[in-house]
Amino acid sequence: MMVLQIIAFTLIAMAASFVLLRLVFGPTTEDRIVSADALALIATVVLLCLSMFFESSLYLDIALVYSVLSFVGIVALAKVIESKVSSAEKEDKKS
Amino acid sequence: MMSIEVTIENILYFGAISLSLIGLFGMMMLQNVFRILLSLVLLEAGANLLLVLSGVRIGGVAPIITEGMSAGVVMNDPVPQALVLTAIVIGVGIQALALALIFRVKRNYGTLDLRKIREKLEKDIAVSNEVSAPGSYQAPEKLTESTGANQ
Amino acid sequence: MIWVVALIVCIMLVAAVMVLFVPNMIAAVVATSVVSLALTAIFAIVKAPDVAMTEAAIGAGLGSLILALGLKRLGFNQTGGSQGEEND
Amino acid sequence: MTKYTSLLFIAGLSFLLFVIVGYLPIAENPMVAGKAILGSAQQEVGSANIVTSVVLAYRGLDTLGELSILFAAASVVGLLLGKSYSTDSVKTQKSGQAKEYKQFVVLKSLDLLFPMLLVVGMYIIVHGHLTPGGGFQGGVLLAVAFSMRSIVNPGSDKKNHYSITFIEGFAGFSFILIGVLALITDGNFLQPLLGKGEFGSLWSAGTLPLLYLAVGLKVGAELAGLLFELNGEEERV
Repeated sequence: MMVLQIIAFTLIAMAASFVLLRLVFGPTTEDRIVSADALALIATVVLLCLSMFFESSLYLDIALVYSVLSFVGIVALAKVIESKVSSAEKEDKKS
Repeated sequence: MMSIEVTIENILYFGAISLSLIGLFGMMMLQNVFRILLSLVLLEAGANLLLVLSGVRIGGVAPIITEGMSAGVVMNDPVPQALVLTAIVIGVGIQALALALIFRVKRNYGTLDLRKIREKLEKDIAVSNEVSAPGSYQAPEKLTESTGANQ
Repeated sequence: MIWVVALIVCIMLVAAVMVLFVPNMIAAVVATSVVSLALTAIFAIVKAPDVAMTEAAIGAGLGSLILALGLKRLGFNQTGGSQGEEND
Repeated sequence: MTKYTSLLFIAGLSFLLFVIVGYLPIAENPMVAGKAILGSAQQEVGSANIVTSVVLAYRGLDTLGELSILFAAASVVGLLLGKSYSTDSVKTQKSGQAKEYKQFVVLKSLDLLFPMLLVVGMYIIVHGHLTPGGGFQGGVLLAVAFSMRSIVNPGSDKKNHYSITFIEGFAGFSFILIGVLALITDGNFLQPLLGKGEFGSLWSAGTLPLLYLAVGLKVGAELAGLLFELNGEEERV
């Protein structure tokens, strides 16, 4: 069990650090939003792993709620980007 | 000289205090109103984390009674958790209220910079009191320039 | 376990510093939601599942939703980013 | 000058906080109230989740105060933003229908997500006294479920504000009504009634599930109204 825990958390840590690099140094806003989405997925996996290693099913509900609501937050942020694009189109038509 | 061990609790306390201080720094030093709201969110989160950490016990489990639980098991303190549960929900109400106030500020003054807002506010007060615009003790030259240009 | 906690605290602090100093405002809101994400994991690690679920629902979901609506309405999405990168 | 004063204040506060935490009994605090609650909650309240019994039974009056604070915040937001919200709803109605074809994928996936959000939200609310969760978290899920479609496509919402107001008032009234019934029959405000039931089953812990249902409906209606208000037209300068 201990070996499994170490392997799982090492893989998760590697994934999280790569995504974090893209979040901090991402040149465009879209990169950052996609990396936040990926981090939300990784956090869901972390919560599921914690539920496995604590041997308690109470933590599964947190992962459920988190995964559902992170989707909603990312959709709202994507709407901001989309209205940015549409307002750019409008200004192009004006000029 | 106190020696500090690196334990999970110490790392978490360090993170909580640093988060609160980062939020406080943002609230005191930044000039954009929206970013001050984001700093307020950080400060709130740090305070909540500090409060939850005060109820953690070594080897404690979650304060939920499950079926196969033995009698002598140690549980975390439920009272700070209930307090923080309340505080987070109130925090989102405060966040929405602050956002509504920021909308009104943007509609009335057209900017989110705190210095420009203060300048325009002082000018408005002076105009409504029918006196000449006052000189600020912080930047007198700049203020008189801007008011002179408008007259 | 201690390295996991250290990594999560690192992510949280990096995102918190990023909230204050990143020039783009949308990225600042994204970083706020990342702070909430790390807090959710920390609350789950210290065995406070109720608080973790509240933070997941309100901090990560509804908070970023409200802040994104605010961004849209305040016009930080305008082209050129001149308004969004107003000095701070 | 102000900047240096602020920096000095932050440095002093950080020093103070770190020193105070260094002297705290970390992870071994005495928990005077917590121990008493942990010892007697199972017999007195009968809820498996002890945080729920603290929130609704031992500190139920505080939860009522919190609900009133949330109500005050929501109504002040409505007061500040109400005008622009009511005028632009007719204007965007047509453009919203035209936009529907553009956002086909997002809207269809939200339609698929809607029943899932409702089921998860009701599950979280109803099982609040057995598993983590409860009225606040489930209420957020319900609010998001009902307001997400109008956030993605601002012209398409029907804006039935009346039913939201009705649900909110009804939930708040029933919360207070349960408390007053307990006051009449048992002598204490918000005392759990109806017997404890079998420990760990869905119908246990007296009136706590009903109270959490009221809290969930009220929080959901308030936050949905808040999201509708905030989702207005862009501020023109």
